[in-house]
Amino acid sequence: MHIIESGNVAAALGVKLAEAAVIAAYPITPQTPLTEKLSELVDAGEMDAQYIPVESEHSALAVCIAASSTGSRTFTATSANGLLYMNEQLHWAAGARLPIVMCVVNRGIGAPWTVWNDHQDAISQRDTGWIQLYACDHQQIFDTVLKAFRLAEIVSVPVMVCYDGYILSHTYMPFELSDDEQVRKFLPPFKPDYYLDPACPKNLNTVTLPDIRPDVRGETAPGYMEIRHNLHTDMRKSLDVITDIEKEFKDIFGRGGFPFIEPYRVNDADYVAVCMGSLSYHLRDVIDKLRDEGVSVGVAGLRVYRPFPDKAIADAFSHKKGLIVFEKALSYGNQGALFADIKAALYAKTDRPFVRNYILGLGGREIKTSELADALRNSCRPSSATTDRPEWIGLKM
Amino acid sequence: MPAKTTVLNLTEEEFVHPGNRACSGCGLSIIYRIALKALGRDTILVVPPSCLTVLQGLYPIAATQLPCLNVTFASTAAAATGVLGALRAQGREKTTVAAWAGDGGTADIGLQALSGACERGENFIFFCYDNEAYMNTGVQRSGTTPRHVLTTTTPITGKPHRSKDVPAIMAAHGLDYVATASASYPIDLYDKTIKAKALYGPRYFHIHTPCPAGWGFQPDLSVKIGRLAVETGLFDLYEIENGKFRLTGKSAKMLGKKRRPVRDYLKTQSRFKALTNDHIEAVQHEVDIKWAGYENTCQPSPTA
Amino acid sequence: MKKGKPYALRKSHSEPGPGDGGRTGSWRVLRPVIDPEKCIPAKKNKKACFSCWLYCPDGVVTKTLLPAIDLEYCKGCGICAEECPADAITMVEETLLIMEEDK
Amino acid sequence: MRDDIIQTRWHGRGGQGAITAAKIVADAAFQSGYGGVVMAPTFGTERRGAPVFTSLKFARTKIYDLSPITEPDMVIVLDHLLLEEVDVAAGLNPDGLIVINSPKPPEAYKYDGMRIATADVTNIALTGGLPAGIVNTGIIGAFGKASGLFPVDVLYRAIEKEFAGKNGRKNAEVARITFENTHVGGI
Repeated sequence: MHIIESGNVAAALGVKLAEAAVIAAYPITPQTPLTEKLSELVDAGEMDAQYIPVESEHSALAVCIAASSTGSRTFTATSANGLLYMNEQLHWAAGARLPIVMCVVNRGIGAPWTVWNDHQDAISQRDTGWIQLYACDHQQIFDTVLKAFRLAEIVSVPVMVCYDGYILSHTYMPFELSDDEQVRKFLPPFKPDYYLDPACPKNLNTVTLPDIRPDVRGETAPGYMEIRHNLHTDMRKSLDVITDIEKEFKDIFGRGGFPFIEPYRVNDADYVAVCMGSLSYHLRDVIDKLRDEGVSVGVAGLRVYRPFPDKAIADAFSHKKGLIVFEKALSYGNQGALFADIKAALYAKTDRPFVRNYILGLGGREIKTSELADALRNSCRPSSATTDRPEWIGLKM
Repeated sequence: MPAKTTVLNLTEEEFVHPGNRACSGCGLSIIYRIALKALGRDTILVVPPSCLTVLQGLYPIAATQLPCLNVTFASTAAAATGVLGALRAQGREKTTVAAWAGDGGTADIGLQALSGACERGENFIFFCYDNEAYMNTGVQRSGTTPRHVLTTTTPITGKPHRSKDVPAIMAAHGLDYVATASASYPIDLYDKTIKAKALYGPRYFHIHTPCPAGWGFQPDLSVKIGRLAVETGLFDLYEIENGKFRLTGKSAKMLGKKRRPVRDYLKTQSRFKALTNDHIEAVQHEVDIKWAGYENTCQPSPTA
Repeated sequence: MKKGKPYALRKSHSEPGPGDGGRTGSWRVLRPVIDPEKCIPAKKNKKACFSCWLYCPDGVVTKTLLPAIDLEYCKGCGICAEECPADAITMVEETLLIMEEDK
Repeated sequence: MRDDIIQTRWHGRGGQGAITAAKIVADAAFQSGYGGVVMAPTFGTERRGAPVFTSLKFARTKIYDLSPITEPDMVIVLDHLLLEEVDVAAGLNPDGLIVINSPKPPEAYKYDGMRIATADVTNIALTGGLPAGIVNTGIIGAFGKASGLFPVDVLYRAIEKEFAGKNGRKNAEVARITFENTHVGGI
């Protein structure tokens, strides 16, 4: 069944069908309608979940951390400064290996205040040990929420589902709402390997020494570094899990099929525009126009940012002539974080494309189709070379 | 009516393993051990960074025999909320959820989450063990450090500010049960915990917890010094039940009687070294006014 | 760590057990010694007093007619001696006792 | 950029229901076979009473460009007093259409080369039993008539679906009456 709803409602309906049992959230624009919808679903008895209206984002994630540790499927959502206020808890949730799912409705961060979209919030949290998935439209928001729970629970790593504030969160478009039976087939009930239980007392997240140490049975347990190494290796392994899940999802729902890179007219293109979120769809119209002009360019939407699908990127693009990376975030004083990551992914390839970087849309600055077309026309040339620093699009100074 | 709790009928079952890392003579160890006897096995604990984190044990060995979730400093009450949420979702509501935080984790960094959870009426017991400074990090002043006390961040002239009255803050949330207790009166703590356990909603304990290393006294005096705090009327044992204030135990018995001078307590610890005679007089004056208030509003205990 | 067999847990889950801090009896400078002639339950030969058991921070005293102290873990704080209403517990220098035991 | 997209812009005041109106039309468009439908409110901090607008674009195939409309084919104005505050015709394509809730005839408005349609939605809605100021369903009828894009029955069903119970029928009825009483001017 297709319905027309906002991106936030698409996310909420995904959470409902995933049967999250404990939901905690604190309102922040533009995430608010998502949590309003969830509280309404719970209040109306349409969803059997505990909705906990906490007093801060820090507490929202605390509730999820504790509820997940107690064995329940949990969900929260936030944006911008709310995500930053969670920072400590983000690291904690990942270190504790809890399969929490969180929607990050991407918004620029203060100061100065902005409520409009960019990706600085999520990108600035890239090293917290969370998996980051990006959606381009409402169907992907809904689908990615379901995939996120499945993924998180298989690899015991929390997952962020990121989608553009306002551009997707407040926009209405049709999407297919899957039925309970399909979802149940895809997403089995949450069965953690341990949950807080007086019948089997364990003490979670205790102080852990620099070195390894025997446990109560005399068996050598890991130390802090081994536990953190596990997180890293399990995140790398999750790349395979993402691929498997995407296939399973396609088999059941008939949608998707692009675990890491969603290409548009990329196969026969010399140059490829790369970006995350709704911008990759916006660029499709630009690509069509440039193709008509004879520019050999396609666009690739990156669906996974952490763990970084470096091999998929190297395989897909190393034989191209050039990559043009568009980013709504910046590692201040350096360059776009995605740009740096993509360059690193291609470094080992001898015959690699040039990589250029454009920063755009910060704080909701309008992204003009004509400006995207100009940037690509300028960059998609044999004479182009890899840049150190980004160029800015839409800057009025 | 159940038999009166005495040292003789208090359960011998222990919930904390020996050989843990608490300091010798630790006041927290006494109250933790006694209160867990009252909480019983069907309990989940939530603990932020504090001396208890160290007492709890280092990975992979735990000193506490109950399931316990270690959480970030500011999030204790919110985490307890999350445990409760999951227990409700799973129909495991009979399990008691108890949070244990120090004074910093309660009165300072943890206050926002605690206030929010109390406003939401979360069904937990929150124990604040108040050793009146950040002891786990090496005796820095906290929101409950008394005035003039020497700490490593008020090292020469002492803390210039008053302590905050956390039980009063909690009572202002309209809690059904707020109680104080002391490491020196374990049976009083045990009875109050048993009582609190039978109630529903947020319940708050503020427990005076002597700390030999942080307060500057020999470990064998922990119990004696806690007792002096009560006998001088500086720290009072009471309950606020449904808004009704009532002195309990030793404090109730002190109504209408002459109290020991506060000097007897203040001279036992090196942290009070910066107090001048004038300061001591002022502290005595404050205690006298507080107790004059009790004399006006509280009925002497029938057993006193 | 042993190669080959990975540890079952991939996260920090501690299990309850004694002696996390090691044999904390070694922290002791003074050892509590109970005089059965003075100890109230021992003297009366019935359950009584047990202040040492009640106040022991580490739970290393038994509630037996002559209370026993687990010296493996007793940290020697001396609260039991201080709180004993019959002055039945004396804190004795560990070194003296060890020298005596060695004789 | 794509010329197969029909672009409409809905002007109202915060709280007047322009978003709901556009959402209902979005649904009607989708039900009528427009596979690509995107309705995007103005984003930000608009408050009750302040002028707001909503973009609604639809096409036979999926729309990928979600950016706000700058060159609409049609503009719908929920409150004729807005005409004094907002340049509703901004960017409007030549031979575009402006639908206005107004008691005046289309001839009372002069927009060079634009088609004007008016309907006294405020009055029709009141007569139809809606609370004062509820014009966002009536205006759908006026839009339906003036644009000629959707049969009135499709709009009627979309309105009924949006509101629960009796309210749905009442609102849909107001839209039908407005449809019949919309005056479309010549160019």
